[in-house]
Amino acid sequence: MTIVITALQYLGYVLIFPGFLFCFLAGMLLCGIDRKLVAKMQKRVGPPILQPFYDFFKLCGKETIIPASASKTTFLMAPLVGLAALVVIQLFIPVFSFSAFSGMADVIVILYLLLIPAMSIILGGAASGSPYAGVGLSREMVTIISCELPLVLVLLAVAKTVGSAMGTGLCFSLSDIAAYQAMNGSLITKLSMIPAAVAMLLIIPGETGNHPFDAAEAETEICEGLLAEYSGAPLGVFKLSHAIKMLTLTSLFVALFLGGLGTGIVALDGIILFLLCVVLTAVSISFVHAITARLKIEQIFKFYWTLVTGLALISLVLAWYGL
Amino acid sequence: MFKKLIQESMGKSPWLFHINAGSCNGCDIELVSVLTPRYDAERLGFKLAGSPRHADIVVVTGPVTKQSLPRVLRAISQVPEPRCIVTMGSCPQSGNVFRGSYSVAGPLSKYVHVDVDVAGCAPKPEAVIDGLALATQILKEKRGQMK
Amino acid sequence: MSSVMNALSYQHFPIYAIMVLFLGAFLIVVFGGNRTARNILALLSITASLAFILALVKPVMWDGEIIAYWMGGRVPAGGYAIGIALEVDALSLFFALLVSVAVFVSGVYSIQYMRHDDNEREYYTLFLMLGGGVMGLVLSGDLFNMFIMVEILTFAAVALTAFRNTAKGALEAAFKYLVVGSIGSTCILVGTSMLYAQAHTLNLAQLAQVIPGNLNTATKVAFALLFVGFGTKAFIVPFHPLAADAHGAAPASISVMISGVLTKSGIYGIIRLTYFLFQTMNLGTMQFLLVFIGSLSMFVCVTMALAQHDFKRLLAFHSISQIGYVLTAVGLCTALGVSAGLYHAMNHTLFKGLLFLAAGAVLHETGTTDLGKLGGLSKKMPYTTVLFLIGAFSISGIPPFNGFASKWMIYQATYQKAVESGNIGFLLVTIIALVTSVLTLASFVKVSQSVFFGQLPRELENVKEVPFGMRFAMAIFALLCVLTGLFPNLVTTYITEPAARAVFSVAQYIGAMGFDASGVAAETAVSFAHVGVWEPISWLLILCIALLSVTIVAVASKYDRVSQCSGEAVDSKYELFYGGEAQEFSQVGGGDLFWGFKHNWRGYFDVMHRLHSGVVNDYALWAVVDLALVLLFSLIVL
Amino acid sequence: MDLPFVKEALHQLFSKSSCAMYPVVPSEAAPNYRGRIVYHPDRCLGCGMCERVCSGNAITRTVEHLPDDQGDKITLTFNLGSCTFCATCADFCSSHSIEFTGDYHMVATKEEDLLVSGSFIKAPRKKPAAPAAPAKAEACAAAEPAAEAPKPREDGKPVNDPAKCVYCTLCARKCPAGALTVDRAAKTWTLDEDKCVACGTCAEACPKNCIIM
Repeated sequence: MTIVITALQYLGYVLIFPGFLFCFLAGMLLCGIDRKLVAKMQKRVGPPILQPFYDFFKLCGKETIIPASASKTTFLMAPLVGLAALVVIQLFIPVFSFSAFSGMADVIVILYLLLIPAMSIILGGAASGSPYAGVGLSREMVTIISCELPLVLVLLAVAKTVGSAMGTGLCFSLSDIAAYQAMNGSLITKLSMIPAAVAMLLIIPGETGNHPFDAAEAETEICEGLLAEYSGAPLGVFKLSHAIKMLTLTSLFVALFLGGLGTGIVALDGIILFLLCVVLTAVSISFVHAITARLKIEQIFKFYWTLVTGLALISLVLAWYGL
Repeated sequence: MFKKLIQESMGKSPWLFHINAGSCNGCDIELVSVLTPRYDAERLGFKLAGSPRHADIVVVTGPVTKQSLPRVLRAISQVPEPRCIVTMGSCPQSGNVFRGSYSVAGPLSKYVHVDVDVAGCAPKPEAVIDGLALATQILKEKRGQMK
Repeated sequence: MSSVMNALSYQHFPIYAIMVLFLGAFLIVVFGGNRTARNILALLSITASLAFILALVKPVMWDGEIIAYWMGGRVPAGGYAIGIALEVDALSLFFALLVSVAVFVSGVYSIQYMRHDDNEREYYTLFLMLGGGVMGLVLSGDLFNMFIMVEILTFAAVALTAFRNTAKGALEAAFKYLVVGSIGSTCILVGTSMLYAQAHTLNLAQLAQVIPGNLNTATKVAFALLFVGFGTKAFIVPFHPLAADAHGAAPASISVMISGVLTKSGIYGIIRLTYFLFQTMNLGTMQFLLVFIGSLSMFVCVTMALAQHDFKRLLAFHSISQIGYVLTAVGLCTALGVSAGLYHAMNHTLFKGLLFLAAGAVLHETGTTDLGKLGGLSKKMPYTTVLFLIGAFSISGIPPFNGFASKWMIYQATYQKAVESGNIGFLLVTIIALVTSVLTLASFVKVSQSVFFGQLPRELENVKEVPFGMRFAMAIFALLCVLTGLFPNLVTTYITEPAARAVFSVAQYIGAMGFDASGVAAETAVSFAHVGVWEPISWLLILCIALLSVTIVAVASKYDRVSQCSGEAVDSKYELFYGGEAQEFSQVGGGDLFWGFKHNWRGYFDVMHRLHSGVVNDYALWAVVDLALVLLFSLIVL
Repeated sequence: MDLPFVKEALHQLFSKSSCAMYPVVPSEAAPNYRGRIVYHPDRCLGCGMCERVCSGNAITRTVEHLPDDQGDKITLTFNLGSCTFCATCADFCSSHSIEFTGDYHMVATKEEDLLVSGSFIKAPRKKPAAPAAPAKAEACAAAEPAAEAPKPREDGKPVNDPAKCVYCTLCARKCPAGALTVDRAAKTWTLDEDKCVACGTCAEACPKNCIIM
């Protein structure tokens, strides 16, 4: 009996909070708020906040065309795998002190799990056989490479800071990081973590593929790149994945740097998390979107491997010497 | 209920795919100006899509030259149903000043069913918005007819 | 009766495992005229070898017994080992396990793969000799036998590299391999004889007892010679260009052997040399040497791989890159590090074998491995594509495949080492390892795009899926990749930890042979505490639930109601969206796929391009320079 | 790195949008905007000048002979779907019967919706030698000399054929030297011979081909 209840509880985690339903609603709202904010900053009215929902449902009602040169299974399954993988990552990220499954993976694992959605979109695009997807794939991959180095440095800096404070040397576990912050306040208050937090803020749009780091999906140049051949529901799932990715990365930021703000009540924590995600999205995605033009792919690479890596490196060195 | 939701959404997020079939760029500029802060079609859900596979509404400008005709038809055929074809400006409707040229294959309505014509040379952005709104209504009807 | 029982005692299994391979080679020369006989003989000998090794797992690995076997019962007399000895501890057995699995799968694959080649008899003879050579090397208990085996395997490998001598570059590759391989073998021979002159013994255990306390210039020189010699076998930087040529030219089943087995013999030699014979690994400088060379191999080779436009050459560079991981992890001299390194060595054998077999399958069906000429094979070869993707995900370290588990342990180990030693340099190694991993992913994305996805060239319209035998061989590797990735705890507990523990049990190693181990520090306390958290099974379970629910929702909302091309009818609706120009095939060049990355690194790539001249003289020079540097290093720091 | 829009983005976040909110707030076209064509058939002379000057071939003029000498029914159709809205027709229209309005809303689902047309009946021209009308014989006789086709002048200057002329004033407008004066009300056509340079523009411009050089 208890097993059944536990199973139902975990199923609830997966399906409702912080799983699918939360991801779907929060991610889509986040995406809508982002679009609204960008429009505001560009002196526009902007779409309604529910616009991503409309887009998603509309795409569900469209015909799905499979190109003759595509491999059908990969083409259709890739979006679903990507979506499922993203939701699982979201499950692994603690919501302040509440963590459904966060005891099962640490930050390095998260780093690698984040590659699965990216791989799913890459393979899906490649499976369509479109030459535009070929170009998009190359750019997507270079963007991933660009973001990887600074992200690694940020994660190592956090691990080192928490680890040396807890006396274990290093600490990769997300739940330990959350527990540490719950006791000692947010990590962002530490001097050594400020450059890392800034670097992380700059990494978020790159990882999600948002403007100006969206060379991989440049709709005006390479016809949305990897998504060029997708239509209908699979495209909608990719758009949904993109929205959830924004949520995932911002909540990863919250888990890494803004922990300890929770109240202990799960429902309230969820709302606080969402609000923090909105603020982070506003700063790191919308604001950056509004003030920049799209970068070329080699500029993206240069930007991440010089400026952002530099910031993260400063943070790591500061953390190393215990500041 | 889900069907209703889809149909409602269909009217709220039409994505455009713009085909320049030999246009002088006048209409193209006006179409882009629809998306500028002044007119901001995005608040109605309009968005320029990069690929015909993503589009709901195909906007054709230009007199449909012989070079572009197969590509135009190809791109239109790749738009998933339900779709709506809008001709923008006088050229695709009749050929306008290019009518009778050896290189013009238009008008477009000879080859595909055109849903909405937006006249003007080039049409005012408001007229484009009107035309797209009309196209969106047609789109919704078409969605309703789909099984 | 008792003699039969005695002969069946597992004490004899190591020599059986070696001898069945050599016996098979001999019998194939004699009776191999008939294809069926040849295949049966080859399969029998590789299966027998695998069975013998598997039978040894329980006593040696799990019970911790060290088998000391004196050939012909010639036990040491007067304190000096005269006879030929085999000594099998968990480390030897670990490598023997890799060898026997790789030989087995490669042999199964060869039956279909080599069907259309001439001289199949010679192929199997050389193949089994190569396998037997590596098996003998890792199970051998004395240094001179190791040299003999190195010679056997080197020449078998050279001959097999040139096996398809009608192919472009095969003879050239074999010649390069021969030249530099001979330099390496000579180094081992000279080093061995110098050690013999100093220690008056060739037995590994006895050398390990005698040498560490009595280091002099001669032994230091011998160390450098042996190190470079085994380095040549492992193809670590600066010997990596040879691997590229050799893999590119050799049949795929031999590439599996060279990359999965032969390089491991080099790693095994280096471990034996540094941890056992000289016991120098507790020196920070020795750790630096290994970690430095490892990191260099890791990074240089992955960037070289990114620039390749031949499937097998690309895999070859990755092979060395992964060996770099292994060497780095082993060089950390921590329990976690060695365990991680061995784990990665095992995974490398599995996934690189799988990838080479996939490359072979593509070559078998299309006749080319040029990335620029391939494309869109996923529709024609679906099984190969799936198997290749499993291999690609494994090597790129995508969870939950095995590459992730071992790489993740390597990151943990390097970072832990950095924290424990307070040396920020090890942190750099962690970062290099992580970046290398994502670059690996990038180059496999390139392969999957250029070979299996993308557009199908018209010349490849008639390509078919490979025969079942080849798919079966690949499936074995793929299954092992998935299993070792899903159960990292079981793998570490039952396979790599005993082997890693053996690395730190020098005293037992010496004692098992009957020598006095009192001068050697006893087994270091080995702690395998994992720093990180990763439960692949739970993850997979949650992923499955998530995927299931997504799929149910998707299917319920008519996600699968799609329109697709029916029959042969050509409809522009189902064609790709692009200009519709006359040429049917437009593809981003395989070599230049990651332009954005390479543009920023063009200085580096220019230098690399110039260094890898492809001239054998240069590579020989590199070998000599490397030898000189290691010599200098060992003279200074030892 | 140059980020010139940081301040603006922040400022605009909290300021009112510059959006015109078109469908909700109706929008007037700018003055002199050339939108939908309004055709006034009651003013039209049916000269066909507009049709000739139209670059987009948007104007079609159909003439329908009505039975019983009721005259001609002249229909002008303006296809907005072919129009460049250059207003040349309006410029050339001597009777101001073509008008461009500020109505830009030209959206249609059918091509027919984009047609603007109008027709009028032109009274039948009085036949010069109409035996059935003796009451007008004198008038005819008075006009008789003029009804003769005029001879070309020897000095190359234009001569008007009053029988054909509708006094549309186009020649006067076109005359680069200002030598022609046409009074529509009085139906007079006068040439200032001192000013005339005999360039032939009037003859080319004449929609009725009634000027002979």
